[in-house]
Amino acid sequence: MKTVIDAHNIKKVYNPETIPVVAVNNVHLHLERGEFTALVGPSGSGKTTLLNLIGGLDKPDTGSVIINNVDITKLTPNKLIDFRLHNIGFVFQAFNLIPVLSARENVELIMQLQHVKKHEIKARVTNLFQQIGLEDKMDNRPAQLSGGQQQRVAVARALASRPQFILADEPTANLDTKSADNLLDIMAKLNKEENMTFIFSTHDQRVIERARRVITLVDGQIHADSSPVSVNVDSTIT
Amino acid sequence: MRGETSQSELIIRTVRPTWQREMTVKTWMEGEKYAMILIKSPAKEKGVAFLKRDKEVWNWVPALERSIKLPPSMMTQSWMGTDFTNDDLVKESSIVEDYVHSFSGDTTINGRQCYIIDMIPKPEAAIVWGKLTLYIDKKDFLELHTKFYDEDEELINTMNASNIKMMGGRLIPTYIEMIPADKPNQKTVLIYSNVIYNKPIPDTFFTLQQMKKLN
Amino acid sequence: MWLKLAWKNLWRNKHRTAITTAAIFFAVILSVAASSLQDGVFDNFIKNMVSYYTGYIQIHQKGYWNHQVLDNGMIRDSSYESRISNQKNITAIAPRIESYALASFKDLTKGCMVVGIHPEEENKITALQNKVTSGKYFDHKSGNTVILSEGLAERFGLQVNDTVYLISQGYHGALAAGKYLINGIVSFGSPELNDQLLFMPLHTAQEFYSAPDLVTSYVLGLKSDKYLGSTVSKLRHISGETYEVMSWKELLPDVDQHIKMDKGSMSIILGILYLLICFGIFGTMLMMMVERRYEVGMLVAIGMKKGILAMLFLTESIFTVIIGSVAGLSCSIPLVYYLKEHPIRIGGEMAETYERFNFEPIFPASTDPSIFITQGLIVVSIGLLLSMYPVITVFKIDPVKAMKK
Amino acid sequence: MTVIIIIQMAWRNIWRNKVRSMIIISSVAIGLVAGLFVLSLYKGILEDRFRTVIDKEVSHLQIHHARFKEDFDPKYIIPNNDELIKSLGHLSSVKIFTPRTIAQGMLATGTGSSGIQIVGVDPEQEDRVTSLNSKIKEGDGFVNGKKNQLLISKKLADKMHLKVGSKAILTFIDKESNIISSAFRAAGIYQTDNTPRDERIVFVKQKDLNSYLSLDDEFHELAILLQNDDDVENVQASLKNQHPNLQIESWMDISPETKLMIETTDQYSLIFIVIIMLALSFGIVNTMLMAVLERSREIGMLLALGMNRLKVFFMILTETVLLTITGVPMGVLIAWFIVLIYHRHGLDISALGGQAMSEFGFSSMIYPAFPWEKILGEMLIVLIASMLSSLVPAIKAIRLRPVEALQK
Repeated sequence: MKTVIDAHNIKKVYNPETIPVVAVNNVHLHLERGEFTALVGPSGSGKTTLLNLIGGLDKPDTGSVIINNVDITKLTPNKLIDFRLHNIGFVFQAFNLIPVLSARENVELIMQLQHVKKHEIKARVTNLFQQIGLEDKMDNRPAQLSGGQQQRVAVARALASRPQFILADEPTANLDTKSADNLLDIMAKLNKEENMTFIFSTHDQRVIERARRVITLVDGQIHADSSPVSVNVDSTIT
Repeated sequence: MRGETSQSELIIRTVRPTWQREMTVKTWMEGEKYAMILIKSPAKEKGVAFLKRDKEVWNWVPALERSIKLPPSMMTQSWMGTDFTNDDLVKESSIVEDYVHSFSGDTTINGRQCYIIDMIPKPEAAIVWGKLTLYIDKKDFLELHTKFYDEDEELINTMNASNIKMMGGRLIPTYIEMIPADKPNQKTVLIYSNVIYNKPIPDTFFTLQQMKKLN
Repeated sequence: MWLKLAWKNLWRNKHRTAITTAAIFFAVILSVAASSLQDGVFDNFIKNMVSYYTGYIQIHQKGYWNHQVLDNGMIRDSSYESRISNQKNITAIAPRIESYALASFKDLTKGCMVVGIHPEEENKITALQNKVTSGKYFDHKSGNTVILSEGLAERFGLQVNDTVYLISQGYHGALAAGKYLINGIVSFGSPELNDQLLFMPLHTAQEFYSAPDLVTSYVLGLKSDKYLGSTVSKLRHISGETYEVMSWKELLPDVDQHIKMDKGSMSIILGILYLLICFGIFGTMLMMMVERRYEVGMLVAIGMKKGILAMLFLTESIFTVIIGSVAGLSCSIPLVYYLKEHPIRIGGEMAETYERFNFEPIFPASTDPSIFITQGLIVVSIGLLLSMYPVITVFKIDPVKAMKK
Repeated sequence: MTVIIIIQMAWRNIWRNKVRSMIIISSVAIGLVAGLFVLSLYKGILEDRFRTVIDKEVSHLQIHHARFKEDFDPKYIIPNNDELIKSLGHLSSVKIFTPRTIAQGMLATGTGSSGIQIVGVDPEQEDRVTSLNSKIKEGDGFVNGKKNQLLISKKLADKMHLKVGSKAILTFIDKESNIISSAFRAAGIYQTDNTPRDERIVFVKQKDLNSYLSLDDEFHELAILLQNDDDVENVQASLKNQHPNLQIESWMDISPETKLMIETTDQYSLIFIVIIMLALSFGIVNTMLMAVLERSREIGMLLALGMNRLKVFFMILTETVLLTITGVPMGVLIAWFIVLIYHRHGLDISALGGQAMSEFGFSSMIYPAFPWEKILGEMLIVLIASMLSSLVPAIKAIRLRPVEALQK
C-alpha cells in the first residue's frame, strides 16, 4: 500500500485583505494508491479549491501537500509545473482539449513534454486510445468529437503522463447520462485494471454511487469521509 | 592717335544718376607696352598710382606704402569707379587690323564735315562690339562721334568728342564723353588740360621704384 | 441611460478597454512624435542652413541682388530698422556691407569678400562667434581689426595679430585701402565661404569703403520659419518700392527645393503611419466585436433595439477614443518637450559633417501647439471612423447565430 | 519533438482566427511596404541629388596640381599627365575620366562683363562624364571643326544679352601671365538646377583654350567617374598614395554641402522608419495581446497540464514570427510593385506637399528606387520589431495563473 497524497491541515483563504472567504480550512486528506474517490459537496464548499491545492495549481496558506514524498507547497513555480507534468493527470470540466491539436496530438503533447521516446509515444498512444475505445477517432480534432468523446480523450491525455493519480474536476458535468456512464466505465476500468488512482469532484449522485470513497466538503471542511452504500467491499484490497 | 610717347593731364568725371565724381590724373605712356597713371586729386586718392608694364598692372597705394599686382580676377572690375575696367588699361586692339571698314556716307557735326565709316570687327577679333559707326572729321581726321553697337545692331554706347584744341603740337578734341545708351543720366567724361607728345621718357620711369616716388 | 451603461461596460472588461485605449493612446503619441520630429527636424535644418550665412530674410535696395555692387547699397535708416525689428516674428536685424576687395600679405594678393558686420546682431543670426577657431570675436572696442576665414588665412599663412592689407574700390568709385590687424580666424564648412570671407566691424568697413552709414543688406533672424510668408509680406508692405525683401527660399533656392522634396516625401510617410494606426485600432475593434458577439446576440435576443445597442457601442468607442487621445496627448506633451530639451543626437561620421558646418548634430522636436491639435484631431477622427465598425456589426448581427457559440 | 508540436500549435493557432491573423499579416506587410517605400523614396531623392552632383557636376574624384586651386594659376598643370592617365586606365574601379583646362577670366559683350571660369573640355569625353549635351537647352553645342565655340548658361546669357550664335569676348591670362582676349561664339545655352554655379562657368573646347594658354596636351583638372560609388574613399587613398604631389579630392571634399544634405536625409529616413516600426509594433502588441487574453483559459490549461512557461512563451513568439514571416514576402512584393510603378511614372511631390515646386523651374518628381541593398536589413528590422512586440503578450501569457485562467 502506497500513499499518493498526504495533505496536512491545509487552509486557503481568498481575498484575505478585503472580504476574506475561507475556501478550505483545516483539511487533512490521505489518499492511497488505487483509490477511486469522489469529492462531493454543495457549490462553494471548496471542492475545486481543494482539488487545485492537491493538484499543485494553487498554494495553500498553511499546511503541506505531500505527493509521492514531495511537499509540493515548497516547490518553486517552475518546479511545480514540471512536477505536475510528471505526477498528476488532469481532467477538466470543459474546454479541456487543445482545439488546434487532434485527439492524438493532444495526448502526444504530454508525452512529448516529458521527452518520451518517439517510438514509445506511438505505442502508448495506440494503447491509450484502445483503452478509451476511440482508436478510430484518433486524428479528429476536438471540435469533431462529442463531449463524452472529448472527455475520454482528456482521460487518455491525463493517463499519458503516467501520473501518480488523476484529478478530475466535475468530469461529467457537461455530459449526458450515457456519455457520463461511459466515461465512468472507462475510469473504473482503469482503476481496476491499471490500479490508477482517481480523485474527482462531482454533484452527480450516480457518479457518487460508483465511487469507493466519498469525501463530503461543507464550508471548506471535511464533513464526512466514508464509503458510499454501494461501495465494493474489496475496494481496500489492492 | 597715340604717339610714340605721350604725357597728359586730364580730368576724369564720372556721372551717375545720384552722384558724380571728378579725378585729376596725370598719365605717361610709351607705345602700347608701358603706361603710368598718377592720381592727383581728390585728396584721399592723391598719390595713388597705376603702372602698366607689359601685361601686368601694379597699383601703388601711399596710405599702405605698398604696391600690389592686380590679379587677373580684378581685371573685370571697374577702374577707380569709372566706366573703364582695369582691363581697358591693358587691352590692345588695332583699328586697322581688327576691323573691316566701309564708307557709308557723310554728314556735318558742329559745322565740321565728316565721313561716316562703319567698322565691323573681323570674326576672330577680340572685340565685343558688333559694329562701330565712326564720324570722322574730313579735314583733320578727328574722331568726333562714335556709335557702338552690339551684334544685334542695338546701340550700346555713344562717344562724343568736342572742344578741339591745339595741344602738344597736335589738334585734338579735349572733351570726350562716353554715354551708355540704356542708362540715363550716366556718363564718363575726359577733359584734357595738357598733352605732350613724343617727349622722351627714360627707361627707368616705368618701374615700381619710380611709381612710389611720383609724388 | 446608455451613457452610464457604456461607461460601466468599459469598466467591466478592463483588459479589453485598456487595449483599445492603448491603441488610441499610442497612435496619438506616435503621430504627434512623428509630426513634431518632422517639423523640428526641418525647422532645425532650415535654421542651420540660414544661420550659416544667409539669414531667414534679407532686405536690400531694389536691384542689389541682381547686381551686387556697393553703389546699389542703401543708407541706414533707423526708423525703418526699428519698424522692422518691431515686427513680432523678428529676433534680430543685422546690417551688413559686402563687397569684393583684394587682400594682400607679403607677395600674395588675392580677392576676397569683405563683410562689414554689426558684431552683436550678426552673432544673433549666424553665431559667428562660435565659428572662431583662434583669436577673438569682435568686441565693442574693436577698431581696425578683421576676422579672417580659415581658408583665406591658410592661403596667406596669416595668423592672429598679423596685419593684412586690403585694397578695393569704395563707394562711388573712391579708392578703398587700409591695413588691418587680424583679431580672429573663423571656420566655415563650405569651401566657398571658408576661402573668401573676411569680416570687419560695420563702422570699419564703412570707413574702408568710404561709405558712412551705407549697408548692402539687412539680414533678419526669425523666431520661427512657420510665419516666414506672412512676415515677408508684412515687411514688403513696410518696405514699399525702394527695398527688395527676399526670403531664404529666394536666396537659397536649392535648399528650398531639397526641403520641399523632403517635406513632400514626409507627408507620404505620415500617410503610411496613419494607415498602420488604422490597422492597429481596427484590429482591437475587430477583436472586441468577436468577443462580444455572444453578448450582443443575447441583448438583441432579449429585446434590446439594435439602434440603442449601436448607440451604446458607439458611445463606448467614443469614450475609449477620447480617453485614449486625452491620455495620449497628455503623455506626448512631456515626451515632445523632453525630445526638444534632449534632442536625438546624431552620431558617427554624420556628426563630423555637422560639426564641420558648426551645426549642432541633433534632431530636435518641435513643440508647436498646432501639432498636438492637428494630430490629436486626426487620430480622434480615425478612431471615430473606425468606431463605425462595431455599429455596423451590431446592425448586421443575427442573434441566433451569435449565441450559438 | 516538442519544438515541432509547439510550432505546429502556433501555426494552427494562427488559422483559428483568420481575420485577426490577416490583420497582423497585413500590418506586417504594410509596415514593410511603408519602410521599403520610405527607403525607396529617399533613395530616389538621394539618387537624384547624388547623381546630379556626381554625374553632372563634380564626378567622384578630381585631380589637380597641388597648388592649382589656390589661385587657379594656369601654369599649375597636372605634371606627368601621361603617366597618370595610364595608371588610371589600369584601375578597374575607374569607369571613365575627362581632362579639363581651366582659366579664370572675364566674359564681355557690348552689354557688360562678368567674371567667370572658363572650362576647356573634350566634348565627347565630357559628355560621357557629366552629360554635358543633356544640359544644352538651346543651340547644337560643340561642333567638330568649328573654332572658338562657347557654351554659356541661360542665366549668364540673359544677363549678358547673349544668344546662340552671338559673340562674346573671353579674357584670361596664359601660363606666362600674358593677358589673352579672344572672341568666342555661343554654340549653345545650357541650364542646370544649380544656377549660382551656372552663372560662373562657361565651357569651351579644350583644344581652343589650350592653344591660347600655350599648353600642349596638358590640363589642370581630371574628373573621374568610378564604377562604384562606394569605391571613392579607397581609390582616393590609393591615388593619394601613388601621387603624393597631386591634390586628389572626392566629391565630399569638393561639395561638403551635398554630403551634409545627403546624410541628413539618410538620418531622417531612419528616424521615421523607427516610428513606423513602433506603430507596427503597437499594432502587433495589441492584436496578439487580444489573442492571448482570448485564449487565456487554454493557456492556463497548458500550464496546468505541465507545459512549462518557456514553452508557452516560445509558442506565442512562434505564432508572431510565423505571422511575420507570412507578411514579409507579401510586403516585399507589394512594395516592389508600388515602387516599380512610381519608378516608371514618378511621384509628384508638389501635389502632396501642396506647394508649387516648379516656382524655380525645379522638377517636383521623385522617382523612387527599390532599395535592394537594404532589403535584408529592413526585413530583419520588421522581424525584430514583431518579435519584440510579441514579448508583451508572451509575457502576459506566462504570467497567467492557471487557477484563475481556468476559472474564466
